[in-house]
Order: sequence, then C-alpha cells, then structure tokens
Amino acid sequence: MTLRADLQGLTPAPLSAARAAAPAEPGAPPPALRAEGIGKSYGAITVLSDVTLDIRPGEVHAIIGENGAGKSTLMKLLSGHVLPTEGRLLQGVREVAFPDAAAAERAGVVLVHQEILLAADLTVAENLFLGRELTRGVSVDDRAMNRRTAEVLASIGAKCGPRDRVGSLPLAQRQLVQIARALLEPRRVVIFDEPTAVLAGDEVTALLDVVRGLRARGVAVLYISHRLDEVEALADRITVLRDGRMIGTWETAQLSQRDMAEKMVGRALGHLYPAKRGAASAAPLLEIEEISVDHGAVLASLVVRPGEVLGIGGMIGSGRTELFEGLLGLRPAQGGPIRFDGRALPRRSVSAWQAAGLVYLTEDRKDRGLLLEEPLAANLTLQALDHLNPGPVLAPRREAEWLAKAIEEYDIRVRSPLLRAGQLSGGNQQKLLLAKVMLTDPRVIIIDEPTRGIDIGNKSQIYGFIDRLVRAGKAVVVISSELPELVGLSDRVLVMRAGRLVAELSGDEITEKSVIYAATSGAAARGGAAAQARENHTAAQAGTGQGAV
Amino acid sequence: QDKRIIAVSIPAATHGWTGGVVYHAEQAEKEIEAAFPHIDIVVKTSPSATAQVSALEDLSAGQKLDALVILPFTSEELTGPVEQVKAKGTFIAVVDRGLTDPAVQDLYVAGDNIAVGANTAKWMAEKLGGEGKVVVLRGIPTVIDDERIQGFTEVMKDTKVEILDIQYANWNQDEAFKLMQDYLAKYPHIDAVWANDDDMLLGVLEAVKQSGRSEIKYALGGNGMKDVVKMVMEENAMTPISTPYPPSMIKSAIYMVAGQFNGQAPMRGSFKLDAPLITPQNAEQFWYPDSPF
Amino acid sequence: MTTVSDIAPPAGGLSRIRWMDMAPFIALALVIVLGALLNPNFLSATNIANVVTRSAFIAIIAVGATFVISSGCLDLSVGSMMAFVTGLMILTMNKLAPTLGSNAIFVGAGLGLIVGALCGLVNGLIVTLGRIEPFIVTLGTMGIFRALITWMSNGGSIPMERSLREPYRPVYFGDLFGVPIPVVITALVVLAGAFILYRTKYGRRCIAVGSNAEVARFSGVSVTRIRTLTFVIQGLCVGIAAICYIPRLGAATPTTGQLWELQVITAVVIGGTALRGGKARIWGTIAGALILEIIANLMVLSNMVSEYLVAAVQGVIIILAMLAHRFIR
Amino acid sequence: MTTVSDIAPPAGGLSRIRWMDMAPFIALALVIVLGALLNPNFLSATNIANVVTRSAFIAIIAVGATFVISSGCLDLSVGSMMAFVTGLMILTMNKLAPTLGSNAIFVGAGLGLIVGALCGLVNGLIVTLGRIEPFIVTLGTMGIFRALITWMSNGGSIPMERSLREPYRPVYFGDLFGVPIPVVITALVVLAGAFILYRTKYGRRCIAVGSNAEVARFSGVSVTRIRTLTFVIQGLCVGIAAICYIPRLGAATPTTGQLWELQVITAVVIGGTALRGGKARIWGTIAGALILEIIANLMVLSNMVSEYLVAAVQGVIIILAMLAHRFIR
Ligand SMILES: Nc1ncnc2c1ncn2[C@@H]1O[C@H](COP(=O)(O)OP(=O)(O)OP(=O)(O)O)[C@@H](O)[C@H]1O
Ligand SMILES: Nc1ncnc2c1ncn2[C@@H]1O[C@H](COP(=O)(O)OP(=O)(O)OP(=O)(O)O)[C@@H](O)[C@H]1O
Ligand SMILES: [Mg+2]
Ligand SMILES: [Mg+2]
Repeated sequence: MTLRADLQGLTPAPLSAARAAAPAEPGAPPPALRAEGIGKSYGAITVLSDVTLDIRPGEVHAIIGENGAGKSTLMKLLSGHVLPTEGRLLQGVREVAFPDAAAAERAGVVLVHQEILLAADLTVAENLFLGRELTRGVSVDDRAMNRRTAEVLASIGAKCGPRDRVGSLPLAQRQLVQIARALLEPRRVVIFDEPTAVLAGDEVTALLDVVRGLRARGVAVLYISHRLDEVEALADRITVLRDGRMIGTWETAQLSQRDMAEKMVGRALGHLYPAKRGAASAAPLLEIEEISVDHGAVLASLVVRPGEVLGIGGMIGSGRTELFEGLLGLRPAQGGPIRFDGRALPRRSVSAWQAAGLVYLTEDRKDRGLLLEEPLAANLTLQALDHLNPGPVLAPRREAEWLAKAIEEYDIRVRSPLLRAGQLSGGNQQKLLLAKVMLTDPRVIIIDEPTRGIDIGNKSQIYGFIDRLVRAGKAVVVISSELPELVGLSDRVLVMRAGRLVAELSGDEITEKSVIYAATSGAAARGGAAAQARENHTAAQAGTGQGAV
Repeated sequence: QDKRIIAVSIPAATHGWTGGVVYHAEQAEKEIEAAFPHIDIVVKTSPSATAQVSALEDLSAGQKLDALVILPFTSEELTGPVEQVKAKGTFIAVVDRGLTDPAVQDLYVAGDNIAVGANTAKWMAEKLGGEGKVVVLRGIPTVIDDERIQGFTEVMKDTKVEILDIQYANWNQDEAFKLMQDYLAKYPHIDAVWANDDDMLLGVLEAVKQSGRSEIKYALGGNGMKDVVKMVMEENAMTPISTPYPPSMIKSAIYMVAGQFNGQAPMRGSFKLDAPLITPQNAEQFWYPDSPF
Repeated sequence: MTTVSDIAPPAGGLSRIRWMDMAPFIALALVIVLGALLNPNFLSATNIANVVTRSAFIAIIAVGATFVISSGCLDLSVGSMMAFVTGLMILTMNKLAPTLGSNAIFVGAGLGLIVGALCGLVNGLIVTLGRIEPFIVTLGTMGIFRALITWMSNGGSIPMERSLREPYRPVYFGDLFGVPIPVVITALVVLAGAFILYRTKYGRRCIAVGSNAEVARFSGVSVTRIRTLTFVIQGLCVGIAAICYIPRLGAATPTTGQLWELQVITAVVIGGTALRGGKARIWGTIAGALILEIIANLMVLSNMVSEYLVAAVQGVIIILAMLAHRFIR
Repeated sequence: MTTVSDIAPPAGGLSRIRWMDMAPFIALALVIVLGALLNPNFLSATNIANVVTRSAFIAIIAVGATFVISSGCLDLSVGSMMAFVTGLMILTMNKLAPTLGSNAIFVGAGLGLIVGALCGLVNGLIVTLGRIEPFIVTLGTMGIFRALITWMSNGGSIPMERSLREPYRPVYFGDLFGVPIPVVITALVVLAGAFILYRTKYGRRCIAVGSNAEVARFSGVSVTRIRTLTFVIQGLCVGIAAICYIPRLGAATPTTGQLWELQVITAVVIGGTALRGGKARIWGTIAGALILEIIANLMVLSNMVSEYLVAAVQGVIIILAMLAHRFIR
C-alpha cells in the first residue's frame, strides 16, 4: 500500500483507481466494454484480482505491466478465452458473460493472442475464415475468401499469400495472419496482446497504422506491449498492472516512458544498456567459412570472438534464423569448414555443438523452445541433462535446487514451482528458456530475439546478464529485430539481407540508421566491402536468394 | 500344353487344425506334382470368407480351372461363388462342410462335426455313469464350432450329466489355459472337461495339473492332434480317447480329384468320414509323427 | 565448395506438396506394374474388374475413416460394426420377405443406413462427450458389435432368404454401362465425400478440428459436433458398404468384416492422410484401398511364396510402398 | 456473473493431477470390489494368484509399450513378435537340449532377449529413419512376424522338448517366498521401467520427445535415437515375456500372442498414459493390465451373460472404467 502511495505521489493521480466503482464519468461516451472487479484464480493461486477497467470506443487503451503481472490473463477474461472467478463484464449498461471466445467474437470482442494460435495445416485464408466460412450455396466460396484475405493481408502489410499453408510460414508472418484474422470483420473491441513482439521494421509501422485506423473508425483497442515507445506513440490511456493487481489508469500525456516503467516495476530504474566493451581482438572462438542453408542463407562466413557481443541485424525473413539453425544442424546446410576454438567440429548437431560449448536459443519458444505440458524443472534441465548428470541417472532433489536457483537468478515470476511451463506468462517462459540453455555452461551463446516479450525491467537484467557473460570471456551472438537493442548491446554487428551477410559494422558505425541502410538498400557501410564482394561473386551461381525484404 | 490345373482353396493357417489343412494340402501338391508332371496344383489360403470368395474369383479369372478342391469357410457364403466357378466347367470337390446347394458339388468329402461332439458326449456320459458335472470350452464362433457344440449338448440333454458352463477360448492354448483356471476357481467340483479341439485340450491339461485337483476324471479334446493321439496310445488316464477330425481329409480329396486326370474315371458322390473314437487300441492308425498337427 | 545443387531447385513449398500428394498414386502405379510383370493375367479385364469391384467395401468404409481420422480421431469398430449391420439387415429382410417380397431389400437397406449412422453416433458421443481416447472407445464398441453379431447368429451364421438372393444379386454383380455397380456406388461415395470434405464448411472445419482443436474451438467451431458427425458419416459409410456386401456373400457371420478396421486405416494412411489429423486425402484413400486389394490379388496370382508367408510379403510391400513415399518426396 | 461450475472444485493444479494419477488404481479397486460381490471365489488365494500371474505377460509387454507410446509412437507388432520370439527360442532350445541339457534354457532365454531387441530395432529404424507412421510400420511387421511363426511351425505348433519341460516349468509355476515367479519378474521389469522412465536422462528425453519432438530436437535430443531405443526396449520386454511364457504351455503356435497388441495398448491407456505421447504412467499401466485380466476372469466367474456376449460386456466395462476416470477428475 505504502509503495503504491509513494509512486502515486511522484506522478499525477490516476484517472481511476483500482476500486473505482462508478461507471465512466458523465459526458464520456459509454464504454465499449467494462470490467468491474474482475479477477481470476487457479485453485489457490490468484493471478489477477479486482480489476476495473473501461474501454471506450475510438480509444487505444494500453495495458502495461511486468512479465506475469496478469496482462494476458486480463485480456483472456475480457475475450471469453478464460472464465473469470470474480467480477463482471458490461457492454454498455448491459451485463454480459462470454461463455467462450466465440461468444465474445459474436459480441464484437476479439483477441489477438500473445502466442500463435492457428491451425498449422490450413491455409491462411482457411484460418481467417474458420468458423465463418463464406459459401455459395452449400459450397465454400474459396475465391471470395482468398480475395478478401488478400485484401486484409495487404492492409496490414503481410507478405504471405492467402493460399500459403500457415505451418510453413515464418513466425512473423504467422503473427500477421493472427492479426488479419481479428480484423477480418468489423469489431467493437480489438485486443492485441504483444502484437509487435515478433514483428520488426515496416511490419510494426504498418501495424501501428492499422491500430490508428481502427481507432479512427470508433473501434475500442486494447493494446499490450513491452515496447514503451510504441505505447507512448499510440495509446490514449494507459492502465498499469502489477502482481495481478491494478495500479491505475492514466492519460498517456500524463506519463513519460520512464514513469511507465517505474510504475510497472514499482521502483526506480537505472540504465537500460550496460556500457559497451569495445571490439574484441582475441583469437576467434567460432569461425564459419561459407555455409549455405537450404532455402535460407545462401552463403555466409563469420567469426565470433570471445569477449564480444556480435549482433546480427536484418529485416525479418532475411534468413538470420535459418543461418544459425543451419549451423546447428537443425536444418539441412552445406559447406564449411566450421571451426570451434580452432578445431573442426566432427558433426553438425545440437548435442555436438553443446559439448563443444555453443548453444542456440530459439526465437520460437512455444513450438521449439519449451515443453509446455511439462513441469518447469523438466524444461530447465532438458538441454543440460548430460552436463548436469555425469551418469545416466537423474537427481530429482538437485533438480529442485537448480530450478530454485534459476528462478532466482533469472527472476522468473512463478506463483508455484510446480506449474507446467505453459502456465507461465509469456515473458517468464522466455526467461525460463534462457535459464535452460545457460545451464549447459556454454562459451558461445546464440540468442535469437533475446528479449521477445520481456518487460523493460527484465530486459535491463538480461542485458546486464549478457554483459557479465561477455566480460567473463564468453561470446554472445544476438539476433535481434529490435534495433535499439541491437545497437545498444552489440560490439560488432553483421547485417543480413536476402539470405546474405551484406555488412559488418563496429564501434561508432553501429547506429540504427546504418543498420537499416545495410538491411534494406544493400550498399554496405564501411567494412562491409568484403561481404559485398562475396555477394557479387556468388550471386551468379546461387541464383536469386530466398526471403522477402 | 495341356497341363491340368487343380485349384485348392482353403482357410489360412490361423489355428492348429487349419494349419494342418494347409500342411496336408501342400504335401499333396508336392507329391502329386512330382508324380504327375502334367498336373498343376495351386494351393491358395484365405484368412476370411470374403478373401476366399476373392481368391476363387482370382483363380478362375485368368485361367481355366479343371478342378477346384475347396474347404469352404462357411456354406452359405461360398455356395454362390463356387457355383460360378462350376459354371465355367470346373469339377468341384468340396471338403468338410457341404454347400447349401448339394447339386454344385461333384465330389463331397464330408467331415461330421456334429458326430465329433456327439461321439465324445456319448463316451463321456457312459464313463461318468450317466451323471456328473462337465465344463466345455468352445473355439471361435464359426460353423465347425457350432456343430460340435450342438452334437455334444444334444446328447447330454438325454442324460443326467450337467453342463456347468460353455465359454469361448478361440481354439487357443493360452486362452484355454486361462479359461480352465477360471472354471476351476468357479466350480468346486468338476467331473470332466471337454475342449472341442485338441489345441485347447493342451491348455486345459496344464491348468488341471497346476491346480492339483483330483476329482476331474476326464479331459477330452477332439481332432486327433498328434500329441493327444500319443497320450491316447500311452493310455493316459485323463485322456484315454480322442475323436479324429483329420485335416488330412484335404489331401485325400486332392488325390481323389487328381485321379481323373490320370486315366481314372472321375470320382463323384459323397464320402462321409465318420468320427470313430481313437482309443488306445486303434491309436496307432491315427499316429502321424511327421505332421505338424 | 558449397553444394550448389542443393540450392538450385527453387522448389517452393507448392511443387513439393504436389509431389507428396501424388505419392499414393505413384505407389499404385508401381504396384500395377509389378502385377503386370508377375502375371500377364493380372491386367485382364475380368481380373481388373474383379479387383476394383471388391475393393469397394474397404474403399467406401475408408472414405468415412478419412473423415474420422482427419478430424483427429480413430475408429477401430468399423469391421465389427459392418458385421452387426449386415446381420441386422439380413434378419430384417428375411422377416419382411414373406410380406414385402423383394421390396424387403429396400427396407433392409434403409435400416442398414440408419443403424450404421446410429452406431457411429454412439461411438462419436462416447468419444466427444465422454472425452475418452477414440482408440479405447472404438476398441470397446468393436468388442460389443462383434459380440452382438455372435449372439444374433448364435455363434453360427445368418444366411439371407433364397427368395431375396436373385433380386438383390445385381447390387454386387450387376453393372451400369459396363461399370460394376459397387464401383459406381464407390464413385458416388467418394465424390460426395470429396465434396463434403473439400467444398463445404463442415469439411473445412473437420480438418481444422484435426489440425488444432483449440483453435477451432475459439473460432466458434463446435469440436464435439464436428467429431461426432465424422463418426456418423463413418457409420453411414459402413451401412453403404454393408448394402453392397450382402449380395456378394449372402450371409452374416461372427467373422464378417474381421480385421477390416486395420485394412481401412492402412488404406487411409497409405493415401496420405495423417493419423494425427488435420490432413485429408480422400482420393489418396481410394488409391490406398486399391493398393491393398491389388497386393492381395497378386498374392493369389503369383506362386512365389509359401502360403504361410503371404502375410509377410504383404507387410513388406506395404512398408516398401510407404518408404517409396519418402523417397518420392 | 461468472460461471461458477468452473470455480467450484478448488482443486489446484497439483491436487488435480494427483487425483487423475490415482484414477487407474481407483478403477482397479472398483473392479476388485465388483469381483468380490459377484463371486466369493473371486477373492480366493488361488484365483487371485492365477489372475495376477497370468497378467504378467501383458504387464511386462505393456511396460515396454509405455515407453513407445510416451515417446509418441505405437507398436502393433508385439503380439506377433512374441509368437515369433517364442518359436525361435523353442527351436533353439530343442536343438541344444541334447548337448547342453537344461542349460539350453539359458541359451534360449538369452537368444529370446537378443532377438526381441533386434525385432524392436527393426521396427524402430523403419519408423525413425524411414519416417513412416508407426501404425503402418508395425502393422506391417505384425504381419511379417505372424507369417514367420506360421511358416516356422508349418501352421501347427512348435512344442518344447519333453526333457526341458520339467527344469523350465518353475519359471511360470514356481514361486519365490510364495510370490509366483512371473509376478517377481514383472515387479523387476516394472521397477526397472519406472526407474528408467522417471529417474534417468533417457526416460526424461523419451517423454520430451513424445511431448514435442521439435522442442526435443532443438534441445539437442536425438529424436531418432530415443524413439528407436523405445522400440528396442519394447522388444526386450517381449523377450522377457516370452521367457516367462514358454514354460506355461511349452509350445509356440501361430495363435500365440494373437491380439495381445490391443490388450497391451488398452492396458497402457487405461493406466493413464496418453496415446499422443508425452505422458507416461508406468504404474498405471500395471493397474491397466490387472484390470483387463480381472475383467476377463469375472466374465467366467459370473453367470450373468451368454458366452456370446462376453466381449460386449468387457467392452462396456472398459468404456465405463474410462468414463469413471473422467468423473473422478
Ligand atoms: N493455468 C494456470 N495455472 C496457474 N497459474 C497460471 C495459469 N495461467 C497463468 N498463470 C499465472 O498467471 C500469471 C499471469 O500470467 P499472464 O500470462 O497474464 O502474465 P502477463 O502479464 O501476460 O505476462 P507477460 O508479459 O510475460 O506475457 C503468471 O504468474 C502465470 O504463471
Ligand atoms: N512470406 C514468406 N513466405 C514464405 N516463407 C517466407 C516468407 N518470408 C520469409 N520466408 C522464409 O523465411 C526465411 C527467413 O526467415 P527467418 O525467420 O529466418 O528470418 P530472420 O531474419 O531470422 O527473421 P526473424 O526476425 O523473424 O527471425 C526466408 O529465407 C524464407 O524462406
Ligand atoms: Mg502475456
Ligand atoms: Mg528469426
């Protein structure tokens, strides 16, 4: 209580406190959706309680809070995906109950999930129209559905086609398909749960435009994001959640980004990025000479040195993920040689790499990172089983200790250590994933989108963590679509475009502008000449590279 | 090029007795083809009535069959299809189970499953002095099984022998073993056991042996499996008789049919194999140590 | 240095998918070529007609199974259900024959469809409302149907009245413009199945449910209803197969349709439908049914192996056919 | 205005899981109570000993199946494999008996384990390297093994030498401190299985692979190796079951182990292991095997139903037992 009072003393009082009982103040338009004292408990675990919130037509209402604060849970309560255990919902003055998501959608309330929820075997159009197929007579009207899908996709800047199978799309495109699904029909309330976490660049811009367009049409938008700049640029009002409780609602103009962050975490924050270490000159730990990945990176050579953070930049779909998955043996790749610590690797496989001291942390935590149905401890130790247990036998008691240690070290917010991984909030899953690969005690860590879905406070912790690793003589490769992160963190940056490494930047060359320039226009910044030459050399043999830019 | 083709269509070897049928059919094929190069015997097994009908179609589709020897899965289901084969001028020999339209079969080597049940029952009733308690194990729900049970129960009806229980054990040693264990647990007093097939009898004997129960006077089977014939020869107290239902009847039929392509007049008509009891006295005649059955 | 060849084929997702979709038909072609090589009679008109006609039963039931499987379930009870439906139909027709004459056949056929659909409904409801693994539910009902036919036939057989045989015969043995009736019926069933599966909302939702039931649920698709209906469709298909089956054998026995469930599932999977659901290849299913029937036919036509080993050779050919899928890909 | 039904059971994640884990044991208890009510002989020492002893085969094989299923595969070939292994063992022992005397049994047993493991390896490699649905692969090998035993036995039976029967007999009929040997062996197998599954890295990886093969792959787990090994374990379990099985009747026939695969899978699923993988309940599996054997026992001990309907009642009880799971939850 005192803490909250303190914080409220620092900044203007909230428009509505958590306990606000009266409906919206007179004169304001009636809310499109109103939650009164809503909350959710799973058995003895209360994850959200007593939240009172209006969402008005024609406003963008941002919800911010730390990982595990209960944002996604609140959104699921509002959209019928989860049933509340306390409180009630009103549309206008009418009390409503959404027994399931379909009922909420019929009432004009739709949620774009934080995690991808699509039928992988169906096409994009089939997913969009699932449950509301267009028909001509008894027959489905694929032509009309494809046409309409193409329109919606174009309107949000998605590059996939209506006939693509969703399972074959990269993560970002799948996220756009989810968004398209929500926008297919006119809605009264559209809820976005971290829509931009897997997007970057143009796609983010396009999405923000879409959100503004919705607002202009009088739609009420709820918007969750850990990117506070987005929130500031987009939101009309901001509600802050912390530890399953509502801290308050403010007009955006009342809060700076720093205010937002501090309200989220309940304490003052220091610098986001640690000081840089400067280019490393030690003998390389990892040397790759020209590998090509099927349908992905065409040819790439790179070195990674101990004591540096190597950033990999590029547009989404430029093949960064493919390159490193190919390197790890997770997808077919040719070429080499590849040397680690001066020695050639006998076999390209995750376990061989791991034994040598290199690990890769996937960008797709739901389908490739964590066993959502399994307990936290089993997830934590899965990758490091050989490292942690010398014999074939497990040590259950020590597993509990490792978990406790990881929970503490990585600040994983769990209300019970006995939960399954799928029951963690998105950001906490990401932290668990990080803890999981770090348990193998690697010397080179390749992190694909390290802070996807991570709140600002934890971001700073993770950056600090990366810094400590590197200062301890390890090497970290960061693949990131978040430019500020790439620029703020990296000692050296390689930029990929259309499956090729096109530029190498270091020191002061590393700016958002230069990265974007290299990623889009192809004219390399200084130091990228060699890569450029290589590109010209190979372009003829390799044909046109894959991947859209 | 006038090789004479004799097609033999029999059930697949899914349990002991049918296994014996396949064995004897293949023996006949070898022997006859070796002796008479101008005769070609084609043995085809089928796992079900449907498959047997298909096999008949396949055998007669591309070639003219001079003769067909068939052990039909069931009478009703095979009558029509065999009739069609006959329509193309094929000599039809039916083994074991007659077709519903007897006019179709030129030669019929009939087993008598009812007699297998009835003869066993008569012997058993007599030895038990016309009264007692027996349990029965039956096979897979098929006509053979049904007829044997029918023969047995009909005879027992007229005696004071009480049939405590009849359950399926699928002509399977294991299941018979388990079923007998359960019978023993369920009935404190059993005078005799009848398994309608010798395969099952072996399971029964093992269970009785394990239980150590001494009141069981007889455990009988049927079919004349070689292990059981051996027991009869050795005057086993519990199994002093068996009832032959020799799978070699298929071999006899094939030989009878082959004769007509070898200068003899075709053999027509019905030949009924009776089911005389195999006793220690005559067991020698039923002893085929080389048969797998 | 690098294997350029591996980059070269700009094989987009599309052409790869197409090839995979062709796999069952290529396997079918291979089996046919094998047949022609092994025995010249294989390609004779009669033999081909025989094989295609008799594959009708498995094919028809497998069309239903394609629905069930693509929606993420499994039905092991089809073989027993077939026997049960057949038995009931024959009993009914026999009872009605004295009064209705050959019209009894129509009543019997109608009853077959209704009973089939009801049996399917029972399976479906237990699976969906009871939320039990379909494998276990249909294993249970498989035992139940099998026991019922055994009971109805007193462990023997249920033959059809002689008087009905002639009028009913053409349904299996007759033809329409030279095409055997069962083939015509199969074609109609497949066309209807393909239409429902690929061109209607229901079919779309079936596949969605199989692909991701949770997504389907929050999209407003009633998973319970969709899945239950697939079982009803399966039951209907069993009823249709029973209608074609009776004139062929003229009787129902406790062994009728035994192990058909395995053949049906094999046909569906060979056809390219995934057992985990979410993918339906109804034309492939037909190819699968034909492949199985042709392999059985070849076993009869060729004299290569001991009769004891026929099942082994069939097993090997099926595995090889599936391996061929992989290499074709 | 919340739907209270969803709140009512204040069963936290934890206690709910515990209850569900208990379900097979509760079902087992119910079946035992039912048995005691139906027939007082049911609880007699002999009957209980009989039932428990003979459930050993299914239980042992089902332990292996728990591995295979929890890693996301399925093995339909176990019954036939059992027959094949048994046949080979007996042939070997018979051949060696004249020279080795009763030591031939040890050689035969060793051979059984090796052959079982090899059969499993073949299944596993075709499934993993060939990337074919396990359902189809093991259906194929099921046919192959069954054909091989039929061929080896010429369709008849392969009896064990008389001279070996007596020395070998105790392995089924003997006991250790009053506990039948097969029960002791089952207990050892289950303990070993539970240890491997719950206490070793391999077991952990098995479940990870079944839960999400892609995640496992990204975590450096060789999905191919893990899955192949589950099939080898399954094969070993079949070998162990064969060792206990032979002394019971002393013969292998083409019907040995018929339809055991279905019983095994049913036992595993009743035990609470999910067919889609990622969840293994090895103790539940044992409860499942016992439940099946007790139901069969009750069918004989009670006089309620016609012999024709036994399978139906069994089906109904199994479905009811699974429904009970749901309500217990
Ligand atoms: N089924 C469940 N059982 C128990 N706890 C749960 C369950 N589902 C979610 N939780 C808990 O609820 C809390 C809130 O989760 P939620 O997903 O709403 O957080 P969030 O604010 O969206 O966080 P993030 O920014 O990381 O996405 C978490 O601590 C999570 O562990
Ligand atoms: N619209 C699309 N349709 C199909 N495939 C695509 C599409 N866009 C990209 N891809 C595939 O994705 C590959 C690159 O995606 P990838 O996710 O690896 O890029 P990335 O640079 O790692 O971006 P991200 O930040 O999303 O990880 C391309 O080579 C291409 O094969
Ligand atoms: Mg969230
Ligand atoms: Mg990526």
